[in-house]
Amino acid sequence: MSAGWTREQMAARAAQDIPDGSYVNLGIGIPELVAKFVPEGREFIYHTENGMLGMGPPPSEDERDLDLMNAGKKYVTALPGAAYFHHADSFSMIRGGHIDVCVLGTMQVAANGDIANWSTGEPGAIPAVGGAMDLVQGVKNIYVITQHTTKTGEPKLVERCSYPLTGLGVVSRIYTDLAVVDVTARGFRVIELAPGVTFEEVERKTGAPIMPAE
Amino acid sequence: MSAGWTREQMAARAAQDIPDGSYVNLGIGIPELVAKFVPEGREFIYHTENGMLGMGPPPSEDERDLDLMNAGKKYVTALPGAAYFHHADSFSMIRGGHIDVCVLGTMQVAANGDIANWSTGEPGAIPAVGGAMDLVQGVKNIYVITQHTTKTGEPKLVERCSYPLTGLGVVSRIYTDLAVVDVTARGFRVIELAPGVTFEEVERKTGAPIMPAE
Amino acid sequence: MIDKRCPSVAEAVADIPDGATVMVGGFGASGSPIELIHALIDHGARDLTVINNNTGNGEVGLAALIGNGQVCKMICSFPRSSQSKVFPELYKQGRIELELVPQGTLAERIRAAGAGIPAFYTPTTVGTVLAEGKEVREFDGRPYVMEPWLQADFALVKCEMADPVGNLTYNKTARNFSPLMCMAARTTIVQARKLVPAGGIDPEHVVTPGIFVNRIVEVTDPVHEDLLIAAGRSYP
Amino acid sequence: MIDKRCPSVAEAVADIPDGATVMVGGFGASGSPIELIHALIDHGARDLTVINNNTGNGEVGLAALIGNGQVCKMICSFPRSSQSKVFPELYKQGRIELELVPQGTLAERIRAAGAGIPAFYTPTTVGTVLAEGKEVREFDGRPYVMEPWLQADFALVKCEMADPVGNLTYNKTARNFSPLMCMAARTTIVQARKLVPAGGIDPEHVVTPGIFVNRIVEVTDPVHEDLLIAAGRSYP
Repeated sequence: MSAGWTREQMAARAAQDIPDGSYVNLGIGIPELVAKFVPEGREFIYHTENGMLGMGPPPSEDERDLDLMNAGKKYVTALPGAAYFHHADSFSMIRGGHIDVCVLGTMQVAANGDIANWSTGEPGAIPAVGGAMDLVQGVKNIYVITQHTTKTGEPKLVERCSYPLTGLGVVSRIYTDLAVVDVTARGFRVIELAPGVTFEEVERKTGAPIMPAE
Repeated sequence: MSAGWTREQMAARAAQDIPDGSYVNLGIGIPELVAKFVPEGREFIYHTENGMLGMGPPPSEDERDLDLMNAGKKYVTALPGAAYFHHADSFSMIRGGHIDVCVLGTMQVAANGDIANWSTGEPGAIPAVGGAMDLVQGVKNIYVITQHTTKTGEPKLVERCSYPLTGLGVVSRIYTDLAVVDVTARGFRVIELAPGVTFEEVERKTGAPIMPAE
Repeated sequence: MIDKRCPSVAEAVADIPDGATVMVGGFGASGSPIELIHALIDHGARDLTVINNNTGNGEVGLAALIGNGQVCKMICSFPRSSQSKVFPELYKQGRIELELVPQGTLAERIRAAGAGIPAFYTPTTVGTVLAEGKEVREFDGRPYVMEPWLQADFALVKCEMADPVGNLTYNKTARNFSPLMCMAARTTIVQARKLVPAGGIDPEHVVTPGIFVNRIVEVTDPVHEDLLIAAGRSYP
Repeated sequence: MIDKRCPSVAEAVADIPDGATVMVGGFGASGSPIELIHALIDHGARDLTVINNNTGNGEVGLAALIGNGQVCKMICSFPRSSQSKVFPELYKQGRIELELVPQGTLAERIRAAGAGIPAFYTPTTVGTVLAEGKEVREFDGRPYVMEPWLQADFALVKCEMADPVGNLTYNKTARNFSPLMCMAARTTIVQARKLVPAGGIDPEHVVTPGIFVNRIVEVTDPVHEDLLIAAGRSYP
């Protein structure tokens, strides 16, 4: 069994698909790594839900401003050309279709593009949704970065999500440690395999029918 | 027949009823004169629909800024503490009930508080509504300043408006050249007569039942 | 670096097709993007639906665009003024359509388009002829009218300062509808009195964030409608 | 001159009654009006419904208000975080109610209240459990959920600069929900790091116009939630 792509490689692979000049919102976790792998000659402008465009990398200890954080509540910086705005304007950018790409982590993605990444639905668990449902409905292209399976080996790419949905039919592309997978009108289709990974391995670890690359 | 109040006196009388610190929007015409008669010891903050709070008096020729005008498209000034904002924020102030008083001119006011001040409804006339319908629905207190009758002697205070309505049941007080009139649950009631004007004259010139001052 | 600058007003408007819906910033003369409008006259696109608070004044700017026969429909709140002759004449001849929208509803419908809100409820126009044919619904016992968003293909906007990323500031009450129109149009074209480098506008002072802007043309000494009219000018 | 200054945080919150609905600005620690919240703890009003994006962290600020048993219901988008223990415990014990609202819908519902819009349609939550029981309606073939405005009796907000008229600026991403909450509350109470005279804020740079503000208290050296938590502090 191959190791497939690392977290960094998954992020780098996703970055390849984002055009120059895109307005990008990165989810917490592996998606955040995309910012480290912007291809040569391209520039992305980062949006954070809590009211900023032009977000830059984390600050050094002494340039830290306690009032300058991202939606993950981590300290960040502002690049030249940045802008601050309030939450209604920030989500107008999201809901109004002004953000080009959102890269999200997930618990499950279904073959019809449904995504479940906000709640396990366990009784007693405290539900917390944040901006996830706004992002999946509003952003033009929803990309997902995720391990192909859970830690216990369960597929995360499934026929139907068993967890409560975040949004219906919204995901267009998935970057896993094993492959790049498109959500097509006829279901999952591999468009690229990680080095050393076979289509059969991907198929075995996917919880829904999946088509090979053409 | 008495001369009643002049335009200036009507405006000054209206100004008496506006509490200190009020946020005020003044319509075009006689209402604009209210700003000249702010009672001693009071301050009003003027809102103009086209995006400004803290509007000041007209500028001298050499302090004129072509980009600083009011909703009547007249040049104005900005007082210390002024703020500029866009049209959606400006009408949020109106629709959201943040403006305390709006003083408007009118063609007709009805005994139930209906107002008609935007269109004669003549066929072929070009309709133009501006912010009138937003103001009458949104501002907390709608005051009207108007001559008691038209130039041809027709009553402007009527049982039912014959012109197309601007808003229903919104006017609370009317300042005419003859009297100050409240719109009550039981119809018009005079609360003050202009010097030398009799209740009978007011009654004769009003197109609906009207009650005398108590 | 991302750079949305465009070399001329002519190039900035060159792809506006016949039949487009075009939002035009400004309230009366204040904030009217005269140079962009005149470029649109030179360009010649026809059958335009134009959204503006008014219908222009004199025979320059928006009034000239209408007078040149390029506009088939106006969506506005106040289509007449002491100095507007062009629209009223065409309207009386039945040669131009009018959708009359109260000013606050016009602003909110434009914002809604930019914010991805397809419809909302407002108390404005309840019980009036302007509510005829519209859905009325009660909330907490008070009636409200449902209004749809108002989208556009293009917005033409005048601003004070711009950076190459598209961040904008405005001058005083010339701001009016422009920030909303930037949000609502598929392609937003801006004329800026002053172009500054990225970082030249304090991020706290940005009124329109660059995400809402597609093209920026520097017009350092813009003409003002009021002065053109006072000088008796017409266009073309 | 109009002067909305108030001598102390204690006096500023003194009339908040039991059962009030209170919006609290801030996103996580950023922009949280800690001094006003602590004054509300001292004041002791109970059975509060609190609207904030989160539920506080550690045992200071909003978390301390909740921990002190003063809050019967939270309306928020994200009620847990690595450092939030107080709300989760009470919630699991069934001692506090939760209304979960997606972040963008929360912002828009607050804005709607301030703007006099009783309801609007949004694509957010369509097809999810959070849309259950809500009206769904199609516009142009796409389904949207109807959401009502979200009003409040009071808003507690932290800003950077204020003038006596109530014009406000904010600091960076500490802005977040605060300008919206100022619009939506019947009484808006602000703590300002710096008070300047009227005219001390450029009218072009005002983020919250004074009309949305009722009381201003200067708190020149506000504590920051992150630093209090790092220092292991609790309140009271």
